[in-house]
Amino acid sequence: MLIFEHSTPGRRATAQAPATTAEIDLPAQFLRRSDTGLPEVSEMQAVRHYTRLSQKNFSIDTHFYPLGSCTMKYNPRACNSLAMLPGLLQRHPLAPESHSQGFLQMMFELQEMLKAVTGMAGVSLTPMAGAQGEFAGIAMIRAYHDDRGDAARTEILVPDAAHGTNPATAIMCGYKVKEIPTDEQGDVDLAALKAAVGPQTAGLMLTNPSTLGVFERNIMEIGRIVHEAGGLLYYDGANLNAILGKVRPGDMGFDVIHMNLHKTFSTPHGGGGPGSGAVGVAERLMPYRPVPVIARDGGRYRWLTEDDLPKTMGRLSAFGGNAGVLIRAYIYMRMLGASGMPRVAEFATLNANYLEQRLRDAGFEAAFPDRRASHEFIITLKKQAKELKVTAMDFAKRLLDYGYHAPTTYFPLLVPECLLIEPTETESKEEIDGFIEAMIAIQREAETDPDTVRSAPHTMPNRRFDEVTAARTPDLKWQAGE
Amino acid sequence: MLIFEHSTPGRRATAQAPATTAEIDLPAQFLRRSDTGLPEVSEMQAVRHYTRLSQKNFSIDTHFYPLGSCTMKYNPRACNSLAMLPGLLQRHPLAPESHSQGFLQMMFELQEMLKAVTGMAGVSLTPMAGAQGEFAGIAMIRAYHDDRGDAARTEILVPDAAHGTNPATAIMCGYKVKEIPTDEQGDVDLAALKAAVGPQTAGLMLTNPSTLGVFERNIMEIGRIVHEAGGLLYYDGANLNAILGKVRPGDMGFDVIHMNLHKTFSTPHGGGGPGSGAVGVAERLMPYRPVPVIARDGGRYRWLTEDDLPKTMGRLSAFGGNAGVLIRAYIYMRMLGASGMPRVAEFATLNANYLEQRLRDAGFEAAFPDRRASHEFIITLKKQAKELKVTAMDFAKRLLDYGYHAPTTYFPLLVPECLLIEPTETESKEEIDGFIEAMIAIQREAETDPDTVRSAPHTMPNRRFDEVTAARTPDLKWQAGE
Amino acid sequence: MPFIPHTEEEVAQMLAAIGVDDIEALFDEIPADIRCQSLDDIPPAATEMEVTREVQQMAERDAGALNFIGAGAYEHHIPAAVWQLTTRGEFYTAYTPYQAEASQGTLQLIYEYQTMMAGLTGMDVSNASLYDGASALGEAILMAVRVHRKSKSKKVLMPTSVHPAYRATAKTVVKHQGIELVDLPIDADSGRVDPAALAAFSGEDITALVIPQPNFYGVLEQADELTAWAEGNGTLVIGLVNPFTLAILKPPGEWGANGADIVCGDGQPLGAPLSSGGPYYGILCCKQQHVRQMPGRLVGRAIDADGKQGFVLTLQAREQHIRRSRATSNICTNQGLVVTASTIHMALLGPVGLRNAAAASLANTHRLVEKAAALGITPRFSGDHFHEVALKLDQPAAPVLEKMATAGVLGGYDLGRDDAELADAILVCVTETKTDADIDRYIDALKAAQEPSAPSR
Amino acid sequence: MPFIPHTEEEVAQMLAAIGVDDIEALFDEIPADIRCQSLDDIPPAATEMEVTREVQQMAERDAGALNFIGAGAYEHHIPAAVWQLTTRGEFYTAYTPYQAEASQGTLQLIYEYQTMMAGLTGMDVSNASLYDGASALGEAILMAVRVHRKSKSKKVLMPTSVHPAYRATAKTVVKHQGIELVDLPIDADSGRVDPAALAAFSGEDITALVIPQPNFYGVLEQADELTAWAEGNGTLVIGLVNPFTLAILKPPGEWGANGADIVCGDGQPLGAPLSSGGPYYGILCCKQQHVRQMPGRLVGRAIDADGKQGFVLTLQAREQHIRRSRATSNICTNQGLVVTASTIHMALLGPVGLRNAAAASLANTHRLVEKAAALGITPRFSGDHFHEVALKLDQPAAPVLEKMATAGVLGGYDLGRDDAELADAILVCVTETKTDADIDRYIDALKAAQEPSAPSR
Ligand SMILES: Cc1ncc(COP(=O)(O)O)c(C=O)c1O
Ligand SMILES: Cc1ncc(COP(=O)(O)O)c(C=O)c1O
Repeated sequence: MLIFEHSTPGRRATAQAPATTAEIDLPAQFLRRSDTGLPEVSEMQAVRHYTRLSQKNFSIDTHFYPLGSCTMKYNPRACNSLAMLPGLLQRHPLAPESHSQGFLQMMFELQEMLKAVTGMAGVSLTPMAGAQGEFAGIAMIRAYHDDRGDAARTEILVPDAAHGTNPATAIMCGYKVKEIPTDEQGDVDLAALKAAVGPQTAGLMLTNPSTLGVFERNIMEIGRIVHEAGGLLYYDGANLNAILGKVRPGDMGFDVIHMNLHKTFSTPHGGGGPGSGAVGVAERLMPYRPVPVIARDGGRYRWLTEDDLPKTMGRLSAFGGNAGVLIRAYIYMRMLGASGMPRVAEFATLNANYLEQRLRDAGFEAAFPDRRASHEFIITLKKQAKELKVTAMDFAKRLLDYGYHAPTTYFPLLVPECLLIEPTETESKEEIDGFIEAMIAIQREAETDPDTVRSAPHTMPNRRFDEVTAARTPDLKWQAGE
Repeated sequence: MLIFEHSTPGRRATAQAPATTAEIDLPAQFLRRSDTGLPEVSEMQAVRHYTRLSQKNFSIDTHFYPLGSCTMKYNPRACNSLAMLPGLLQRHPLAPESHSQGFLQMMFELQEMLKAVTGMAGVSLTPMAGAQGEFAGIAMIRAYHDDRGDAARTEILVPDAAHGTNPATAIMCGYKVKEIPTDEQGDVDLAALKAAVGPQTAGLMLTNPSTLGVFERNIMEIGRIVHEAGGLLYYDGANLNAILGKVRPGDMGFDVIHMNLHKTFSTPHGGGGPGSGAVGVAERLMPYRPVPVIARDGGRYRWLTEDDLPKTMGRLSAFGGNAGVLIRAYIYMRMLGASGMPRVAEFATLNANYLEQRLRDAGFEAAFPDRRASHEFIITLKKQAKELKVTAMDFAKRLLDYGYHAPTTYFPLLVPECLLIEPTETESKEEIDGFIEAMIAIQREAETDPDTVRSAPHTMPNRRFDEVTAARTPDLKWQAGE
Repeated sequence: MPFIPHTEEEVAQMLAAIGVDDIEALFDEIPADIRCQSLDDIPPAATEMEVTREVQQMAERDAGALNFIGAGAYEHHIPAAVWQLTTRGEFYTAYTPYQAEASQGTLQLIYEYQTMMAGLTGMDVSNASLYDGASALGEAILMAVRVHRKSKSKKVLMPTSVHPAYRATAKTVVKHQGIELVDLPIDADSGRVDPAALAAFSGEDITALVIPQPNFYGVLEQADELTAWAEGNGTLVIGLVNPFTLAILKPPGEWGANGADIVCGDGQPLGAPLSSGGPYYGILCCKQQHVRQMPGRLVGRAIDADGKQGFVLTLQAREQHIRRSRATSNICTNQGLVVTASTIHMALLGPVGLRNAAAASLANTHRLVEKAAALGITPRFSGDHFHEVALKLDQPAAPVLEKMATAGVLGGYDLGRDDAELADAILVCVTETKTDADIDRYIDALKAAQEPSAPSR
Repeated sequence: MPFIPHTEEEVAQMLAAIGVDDIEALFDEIPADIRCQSLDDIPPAATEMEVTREVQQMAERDAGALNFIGAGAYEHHIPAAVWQLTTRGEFYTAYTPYQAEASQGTLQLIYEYQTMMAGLTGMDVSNASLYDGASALGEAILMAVRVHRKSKSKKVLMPTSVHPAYRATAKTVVKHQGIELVDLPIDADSGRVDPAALAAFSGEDITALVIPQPNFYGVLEQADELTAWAEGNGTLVIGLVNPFTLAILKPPGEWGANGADIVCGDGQPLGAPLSSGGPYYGILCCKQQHVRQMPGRLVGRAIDADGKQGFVLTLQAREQHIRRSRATSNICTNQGLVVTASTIHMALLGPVGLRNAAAASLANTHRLVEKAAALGITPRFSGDHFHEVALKLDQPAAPVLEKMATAGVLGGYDLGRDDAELADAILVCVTETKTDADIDRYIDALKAAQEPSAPSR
């Protein structure tokens, strides 16, 4: 039932409505005549409705969630309670610096920690998600070339395994996109890269480890090729969890990076956001950082704005980005400390390699059997699809019945019937072993009772949806009187 | 699975353990050698385990909960968030009065509001539940008689419909209990009462409205009888919700009362507690109130202790009772205000009478068909039990499958196969109508498919339990190595 | 090892299963010479207890002043239930609801949000959120250009009464795509768009006109007239609104004859705390016919294999994960959790609660203006205003605001920061959270701050 | 009408169904002459926003001081997860789990609690909680009298080293049942029970002996010796413990040859905030053979109709709702939610976390004692102490504490409040929450407060 279906006209069951007898003394032309359509429910009805709705979700707090490329790991509860302290929630973004030193200090220290762990020269915290970080990064590359009068660079190179945000971002920044193929072992095809670069190359966007779940071994060579052609190297930090504290993007030769703080630094995904896509830059891109940036002058902290960074690629939001998310990342990093950083990569990688090996032992086919898994890896179910007519999607849906969230399916696009599996470092061996057993059980079902798998899930609030009809005649809101 | 079954020896996945290298410099005789048996789990494992456990509960925030005598109404969320403000949580109970004025002011105002709404001369907030309030009240009655040298009073009168805590309390206070029968219409049997009182009577404990769901109409007469015999009148405030702001115990002639703040004043039941059983007294019992009590001297607030009330019945806890519960009640009362108090009784009563009438219209048998329902009422299923072999318990369990918590069953003891139903004022007509439909549907099932009802519930985490075996060989803790 | 559950024994078992000697071996594909040497600049691990105390102290440091700043972020009462429900693990720690069967909670909630936001703005369709109001304005402009294929100019009229940071952000977002944002000046007296300035563009190919309501100065634009102009000129209308005001103000869907084409704004006033500027969320609504050009996620109702109703992400072919370089935007992660809070907030306030809060804000603002008048301070602009107003002082605003802050009152936004001609003006916001005593305190602080400081002895 | 969902139309429908004209008619059985006339003394309704602001201000008024008071309520770090989980609606707003099938969450959690508490105390069985430590001591004494049928004296030895408020509460609880609480004096030097005083009772019919560990002065009692005496004298042992210390101290189940018979205490240090004294919870554990005399709820494992394991309230025949006047106690509502928090707290800390917190408290206390020694201030008692210690000043403690409080340091509990002979002694508690800087601040404040005040000019 929808909240609107609990609504009754004229209900006034609230301690939230301020009493007001004030007339609205505005000219009639400005005034609303129609209803807003908001529901009229009691506080308890709302609480009950949304509490029960919430229970229909899988989440990290309830389920193992091995969603490749998404880094669904534990979100420490202290990050939430501290970010929700009244003093932090009530600070206005335009409060004077005299009333902002506590907040600014945290943000400055966060910038410093992110610089240290990525090896970049400067950081700006303002992008509000990975994709906006990408935008900021590519716009900085553009500002850099433009600033040098290098106007011929019109292309961004993107490996075919890249996340969809990479090409979409390049387009938003006014570039053309050229795809670079992947070789058999999951590395960038060097020959193709060499053939593709040239004076038109503005830069290359790369995730490392890639979304194929392997570390790009030729990264130094790739950097050399792109740099020699005059392009810059962009690092998509979505997979930073795999290498945190083990190898730094700055040391791999990247000029500009974004970090998904909602992945590696464990701020919650919130059912779709908010995140943070903080960017880091090498020395030569420092002038182009998005504003604002936090600086320390003597013992005081202050914002740097367009006045301080006149060549900035610009502003990305009305204020300084998703402060509440940044505070959560700050607290998480402080709890990990220097020694905790490499542990993230180590145990994420251990879990992934263990899980991959055990699945292979059980007969599943790895997409890159000769490679080490990074923090994630790909299983291809093309054999199952062909021989048993049970697809990756069927496995994914059936896993829900076993109490495990599905891995990422059908991404990256170049591996057929793939499951991209990322257990993260915060999962225990016990939980991973349970997942392995479920996969084996489903394989057995696929062989003996394939219909059960094909028609899964069976235990969720809903069965599989008719998405085609839904998209053909979209029903995007409830209509009164339905 | 139990938390212990998630435990792995040697796990150290916590940001909670303070680093310490300190030696324990205490003599060996004092030191522990055995294990504590606490589980070793990661923070995420604990969060996931307890989040999932919680989802196995019915609660006000998820379900209609018409549990007679328990007043399961909406618990405003503001009461929780404000009671959890760091400044309130961090206040030590023995902090000096200079650092306690905010807290004391709230508690003083709560005392004043409770006095006003009950018509009593004084209030003490220290009892930690209804039963402890009863204890305080009966002990005050005893202190009063003792103080007057009236040592012959050895009996407390208790109607047979009374809650179990009433007789149990009288015994703890060193009294004998004499039961008074109820008449056909649900009132106290006056003739029996007259026969029972005498110089041995210390007092009478009464709930009004009684747990039979009706208002005791002869209350003034009862008071006269008991008072003339030299006894005092105790009011069990568990049903105060029914009459809040409509009639006050003080005006009904009660000498001492307790209030279940976790019922009428909406602090949550918490899966079994904590509650608060604040007591109110008439003038003559003022000297015997349990300490501490809060007083205002000029503009300052302070505790009254044994020094101020040398005849106090005593102390009931190490400090001043369940402060966090009291703060929640305070906030609730402030949001209701004077005008909100009678509304509670009005709409609780409206809901109960409507629900009773609709059930009667549907063929259910009311225990007291000639009476008004108070905020609750009793349906007896003795016909169903006899003719269909479907009991009140079967109905109760089957309601769970329909998404409604069961009403109170088999209490009070004198009505066979009874359901004591209390919808409370915060439930909407929509929810009540849904419950009525469920009852009708179950009645139909009882007639056509009784086994389904008898073997209910069918949709809960568990089916019905073998409680007899459980009590015969109690298994009260998990044993390592199970 | 905070948050890492492995015991030594388990690690040994896992390494044995993999067939390597130690964890380090799992990193053997990374070139040795670039391996990270040290992280000395990162402080050592702190326990939750230690960090808690530090952060509490930092939070307290910034707290305590009485805030009268608005300028794009508004202090409102948020019911306690809102964030207690929103931070339930099942909402807080879920991923984007791609697996519909395991995400009905979030999906249904977004569907309800879309319904509420469409109702509030009077538009046909709402998406599931963008990042914030400023970036949503950028996306709205890109969308307008995609929608209005007939218009070739890619010129968009941007009143200077639009929030300066919004203008800057929109420019950042659109500038690489050949779009020109043309300043549309305001009338210096009324504080709203100058009709004469607009008339100058009549007949020109203008892709879209942005109409802020209320505008940055808190002044109400003549939205009907502006929309009528656009309708006559073949120009799309992009409404930029504060959704809180829509309980009282005419919704953009009803402006002019046919309403705005696209509506954007910031959802912050509907349930997001000030929180130093974020997370808030961007609103984007449009007419039905434009929906396939919309950026961001959309939730639709669907039927499952049992014929049972439920909810799914729909029209995904617009999005980057399907359409890649031809997507309507690069947006992926949005501001879902804030939308969750906002939906619950709107349900708890309901139509009357929201209207009363808006009416109380309006009345409080009037009260402050009246009391300021007694000090000889009057509004800078003559246009009608909502709950924000520019006050004109007889001296530069910056030092006055500084003195007020020292006295614990954040007196407003210094309009001189963006426009030297307004250096004597303060933008003040008074919401329903302010009592009469608060307003008196404001007036006292303003009065004291205006007086020449006593010479220090 | 806050919280009341009825519309006028619904009220009319409901009244029509009942067959009355107005709601008032539903109260026609209440005698008219006693109907409530007015509630003028109750303030008018305030909105959530208004109450929020007021309560925030009251909370801030009491906040900010550095606390070194213990004396029965202890400041510890509580992981953020504890109360975020505990206040989930499904725990927070559930009733007592009488309907087992709809309450497996709470029931399993209590079973886990019983297991943890039995493990921590080294006892066979734990109940599901009593109100607090003080009232639990009263119930433990009543239980001992019921259990020890052979003993006719109903005399219970109560050391004067038991918390004074606990002694007062226990007396309130037991005094109506012919039970005599006999003071057992302590040795004025060591601060623990005087063995000679105990020996004086040898051979006498003593029903039970209470052993506090640590005692009120923070001093460790010689629990083994005391238990051995009781075992030799046919006297039951009631252990009164701070469960936090049991990570390090010998659990009562291991005292003497056979351990304590009954154990009580306050669960507050395991996850309950100070919160002005409550809600905390009372611990009650016992040997297996005494379980049917236990007061309070018990959860047991059970098998359902499908043979599946689950949990139920069990042995209910001990309780008032079944046994009425013959129940083991009148307790009904207990402190369930705090037990929920405490169980989660113990799971999050685990054995090592709890031990480290206790060890850090111990070490911090020693540090404070050392630094106080530099001021010439030494412990009042020579016995070993845990994380609480009585310091002896060279002047009355009350004014010193007052001055410290003015300086923002709550310096401890004035032992002169209960015992004039200790008017120069402060009971100080230092937990793991205190840093070296905090301890220095304590010492500085103490030093300043001890000095004679400068004469006021
Ligand atoms: C590889 C990769 N790149 C970029 C992104 C985009 O990040 P965001 O969703 O924060 O915009 C993602 C997120 O899903 C990703 O997995
Ligand atoms: C009628 C009645 N009296 C007394 C009590 C005891 O109150 P408490 O459970 O708070 O001790 C109850 C509670 O269930 C009750 O319903």
